[in-house]
Amino acid sequence: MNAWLLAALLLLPLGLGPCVWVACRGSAPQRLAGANLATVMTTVLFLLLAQGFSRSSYVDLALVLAVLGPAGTLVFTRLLSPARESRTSSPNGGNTA
Amino acid sequence: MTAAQLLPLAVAVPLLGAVTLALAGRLLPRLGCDILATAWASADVVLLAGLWHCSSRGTQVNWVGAWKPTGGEGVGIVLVGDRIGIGLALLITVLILAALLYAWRFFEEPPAGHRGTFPALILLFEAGMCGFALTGDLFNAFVFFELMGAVAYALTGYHVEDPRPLQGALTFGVINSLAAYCSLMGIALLYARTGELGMAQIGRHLAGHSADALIVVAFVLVLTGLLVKGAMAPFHFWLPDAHAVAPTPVCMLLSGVMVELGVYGAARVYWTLFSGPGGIPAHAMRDVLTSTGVVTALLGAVMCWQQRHIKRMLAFSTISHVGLFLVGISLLSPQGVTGTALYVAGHAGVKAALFALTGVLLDQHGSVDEHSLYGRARELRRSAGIMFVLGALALAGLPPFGTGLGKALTEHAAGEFLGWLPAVFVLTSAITGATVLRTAARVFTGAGGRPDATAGAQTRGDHEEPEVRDPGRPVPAPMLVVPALLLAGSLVLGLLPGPVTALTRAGQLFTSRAAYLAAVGLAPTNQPAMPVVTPVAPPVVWTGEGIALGLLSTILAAALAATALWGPALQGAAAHRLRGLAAAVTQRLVAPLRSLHSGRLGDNAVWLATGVAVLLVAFSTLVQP
Amino acid sequence: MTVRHVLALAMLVVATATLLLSAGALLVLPRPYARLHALAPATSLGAPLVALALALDTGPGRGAVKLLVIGALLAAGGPVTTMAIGRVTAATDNTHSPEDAGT
Amino acid sequence: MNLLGPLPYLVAGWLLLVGVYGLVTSRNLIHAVGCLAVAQSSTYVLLLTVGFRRGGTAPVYSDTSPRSVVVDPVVQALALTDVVVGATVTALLLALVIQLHNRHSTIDPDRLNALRG
Amino acid sequence: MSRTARIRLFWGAAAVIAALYTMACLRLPHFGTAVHPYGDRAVAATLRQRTANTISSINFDQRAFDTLGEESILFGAVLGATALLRRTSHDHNTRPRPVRVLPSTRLFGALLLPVALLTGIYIVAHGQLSPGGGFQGGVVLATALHLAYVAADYRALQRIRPRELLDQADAVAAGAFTVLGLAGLVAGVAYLQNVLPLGTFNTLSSGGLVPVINAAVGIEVASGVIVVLAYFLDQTLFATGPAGGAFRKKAER
Amino acid sequence: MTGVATLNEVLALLALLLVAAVGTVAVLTRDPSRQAVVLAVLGLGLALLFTVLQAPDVALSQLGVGTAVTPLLIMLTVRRIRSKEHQARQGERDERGGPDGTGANGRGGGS
Repeated sequence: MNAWLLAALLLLPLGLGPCVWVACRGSAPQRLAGANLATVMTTVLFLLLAQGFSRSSYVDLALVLAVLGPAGTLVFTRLLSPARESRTSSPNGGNTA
Repeated sequence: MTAAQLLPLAVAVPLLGAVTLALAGRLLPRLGCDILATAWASADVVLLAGLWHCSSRGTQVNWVGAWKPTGGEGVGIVLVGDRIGIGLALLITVLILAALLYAWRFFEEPPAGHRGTFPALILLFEAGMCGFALTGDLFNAFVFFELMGAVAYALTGYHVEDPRPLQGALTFGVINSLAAYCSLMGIALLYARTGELGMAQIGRHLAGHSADALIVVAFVLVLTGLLVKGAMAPFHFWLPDAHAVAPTPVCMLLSGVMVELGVYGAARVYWTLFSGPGGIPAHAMRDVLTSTGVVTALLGAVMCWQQRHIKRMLAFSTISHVGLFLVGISLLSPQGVTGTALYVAGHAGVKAALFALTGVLLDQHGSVDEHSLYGRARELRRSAGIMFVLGALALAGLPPFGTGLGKALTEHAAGEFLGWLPAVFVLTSAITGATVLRTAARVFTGAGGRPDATAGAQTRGDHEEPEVRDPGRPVPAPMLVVPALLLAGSLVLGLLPGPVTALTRAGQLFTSRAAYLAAVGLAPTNQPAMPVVTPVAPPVVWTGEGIALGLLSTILAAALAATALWGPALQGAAAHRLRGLAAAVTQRLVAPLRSLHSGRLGDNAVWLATGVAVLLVAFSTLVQP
Repeated sequence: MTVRHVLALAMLVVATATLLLSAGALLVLPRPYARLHALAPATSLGAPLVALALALDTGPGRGAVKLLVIGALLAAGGPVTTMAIGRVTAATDNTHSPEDAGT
Repeated sequence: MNLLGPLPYLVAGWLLLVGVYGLVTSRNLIHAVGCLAVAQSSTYVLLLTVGFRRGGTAPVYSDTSPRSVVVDPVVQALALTDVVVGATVTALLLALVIQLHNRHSTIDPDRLNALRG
Repeated sequence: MSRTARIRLFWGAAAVIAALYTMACLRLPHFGTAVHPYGDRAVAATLRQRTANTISSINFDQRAFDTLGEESILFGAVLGATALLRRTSHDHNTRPRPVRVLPSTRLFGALLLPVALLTGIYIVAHGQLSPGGGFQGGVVLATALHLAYVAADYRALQRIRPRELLDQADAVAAGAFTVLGLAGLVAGVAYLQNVLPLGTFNTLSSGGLVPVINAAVGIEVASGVIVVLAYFLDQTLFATGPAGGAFRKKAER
Repeated sequence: MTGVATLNEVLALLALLLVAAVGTVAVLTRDPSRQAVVLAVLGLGLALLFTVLQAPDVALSQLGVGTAVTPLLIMLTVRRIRSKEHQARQGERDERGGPDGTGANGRGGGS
């Protein structure tokens, strides 16, 4: 039997499932916590699948997600935060170049 | 270098043109961009005209990338240039050239530093349509379908100052994309069954199975995308919303040829994939699509009559005519195809000319509303007015216009299938012609009583954003020359015997599955590479019957228009009773029909689903496994 | 089966347990802000440990380096994203009614 | 042995219908564009499940023998094209939504009624 | 049509579609079938073309015409965004204000940016060998650049984003694909024929025309996505047009 | 090898169910910014499914498009529309929230 695939089999429903559940409930910022952990779980799953299928080239998927995942989350946090960049700026917005 | 090798250039030349325009847009002035775009479009016209000439020697086949199959099994994409396909591509390029010429100095405000954007998009549109017309691969057809779709959404919403084009473009985009995804589902199902993507290869593989639920579902799904593009009821709701609001040159292309490509695609897919054993039986295809076409034609005509927004009126007239084209195709006879091909070509010229003339009205008076323009365009009656009337008569099927000849030929073929079908042709072309005639009379001469400005359709055509903001200027020459040339082209099509002869043979080739399979190298080995198509009976250009029916629909159109103009003023008890009857019919039948055209995205989507369901039920009951 | 592989397997078991614990905590913890704490074990311990286990299993080479880079990225990204999410949660929950404090 | 039966294909159909349901009931054009993306994901799922081969692996031979059992690469190429198409259509439609809101100040499709009848 | 009527009609249609689609699915080959004639032929052709990644071979060689259409769609989307999100005289600009970003985010973004760029280039360059290729790598490259926006602010992104150049690069790369196709015609063979030497299997230079087209696609996708995102970012962060309401006549210039 | 093949199919089953569920939730989530998060998760699920179906190339582009570009575009659009609505001081839109039922439109709308 293949320990890596077994771990993936365990993590897909029991690890990713709760993250998806949280990502589907509550306000957008609250969902982000679930989505973020889902990204991490998926990265791990990609790694496990690559090893389980003995295809080292699948590791590229994990690499790309490890790069894109945090970037995506940060973009979300930036765009969900109360408007500060447009004209309706907060009082403490500076004006330096 | 053979002609077949040049087939991919029909796509590559406009693509290259789009790239150069996108690049040159920041360097060249407006005029330079216009000249460059016209040059590229002309190059493609010349190329396609050459290919059309060569296609008289037989179907041109090109395996892109030289991935020629061995033993009928290959991995590449094939381009098939038979006469219908190349002819359609030629029509596309000619209309593109016309639209680009018409649009010379048309837009006041190109995006800063991107002066070439509009012509570049038009050229991309051309590439998509030509690719769709020429490809012999199902997935490749989807790709070009999406290319023309995506570009068309952007072009429709080009006037970002006005919310209506944006709304129309959005509905257009969502519904057509959804339909395209339905088609792709169908393609995937066919791939699962046959393991092939080439149209001819799929058709050959289907012969090994019986027609079952899978075939029906796959066929309907593939057909959905094409019929939505072809605006068949009940898939037509997006069309008036999009065509009424797009910039005029884009309207010319959308109504002139893009919608017709949907019908062409449906015909191509049916004949190549499903007309053989294991496909969809001819009687099922004939019954379902003929009724769809008739319903669409009548509905389009009724809705057209109700409009006062001239562009929207022309859009409904397109729906009506496309319904007739579908009837012509679904007769499944070579004569039907020949007639329809000619009808499409003639209609493209006339409809593009009418849109172009509407653009002149918009340019001069800032309105496309029949009622508010009442009598205001008198000074244009010797130029635009005469052409508008000619266009209306051509739309009604007046001999010797190409539309008249196409209508006569299709009508004749339809009459051989069902005796009452020619009546539908006469009636719908009379109504659409009458509507345009009514408009022309009101707008250019102020005929009839002043229409009640508050009555009529919910969509008015005044308060349009003028496309060029220069109120005092005279009509630019291209805006009158282009419609004149288009109308002349339509006239020539009906007068010369050449196109009919060419299309008669083309129709035979198009409906011959064996000829298509042989052309792409899938003929059984013991047969000659190109089966000899039985000699064609010398084409009869104009028959007495055709001329009579053409004149009948024209007279009917004139009578209807006159009734609309002067009927309300008639005195007498009979006239009074008739008016009451007309009002009752409008109230009971037409008003609910019009309220269905709500322009809402959700309604559009639900009609799409309903249409798919109806087609599924119809075909599954007719196809007995 | 060499010692290396056994070690890799052991790390895999520990990592999987950590990840599952994190996921469970995400479900169980009631308040949105507290939920963020559930992310820490997964990103800081679980995920890098999996990468390490795989690297160990693969043996030295370019593949292992790539795996370690992924592990490092995950470990670094975790706290940063958690803090950013925390800030957004705080900002939006303060400016609006605390209606969803109990979800 | 057939573990899953027609389930994978049915999931694709489900996604398409759910996406259409979203479009039918949508009250917000951005949401509608999202639903269109869901509907499109059905095509990816159908294409790739159709091309799956039991026990197969990806036909990418940088780290495996050219003799290994592989799944169908053609559908993957098609799905790849489809993904690109989906992204571009989404971008174009969202651009239209932005401009529509600029001019119309609503993005409720049922309140856009400039085009009727 | 009322909302209730609409939804009822949908349920009716959906029931019919679902029933017939299910019947169709039962007639399909079962999931995981071993019969894939076209796939098998494509794999054989790929090995003959000495391209390790079959999907890249299909996309850029065997069915390159599809990809030509696909890249044209992308090009069209860029042009479409240029046209649709153009600045009209309605819009007046405001300057975006700098944003305070968490120091950890700033540091992480600065560190991740080069890694992401490298990853993107790696994915593009190995397109014909390992999973990935021009499209995937291009998207990673485009996203990588936007880390600058996340980590610092929009001005930082503007500084490192040569927008005019990218706009042209997009067009040039789209044109390059078309022209590479013409190379076959000029050489006297078919359009888009793979005329370059095929090289050694499983090396960076293998596959003839495949890596070249792949690189062109990578450039086009990366620059195209950046340009489209730039138009969206401009709309979001800069332009404040009319506050809505009925559309207005354009003011005289 | 049959063990791996069976495991592979079980994984495919799980991923398919995940995708179907998340896709449904994405449609039922009416608030666009919440939907964007769900769509990002749907992208992840699809990428996972594609990997299990042995299509790493498609999974890679799905990661790029589904988890990065599409949610970013949607969020930019949402942000644009919110800032305009904030400007116009229009609190008239009465959208209902997702399956959780909380109206959510004003959230994050302004400072």
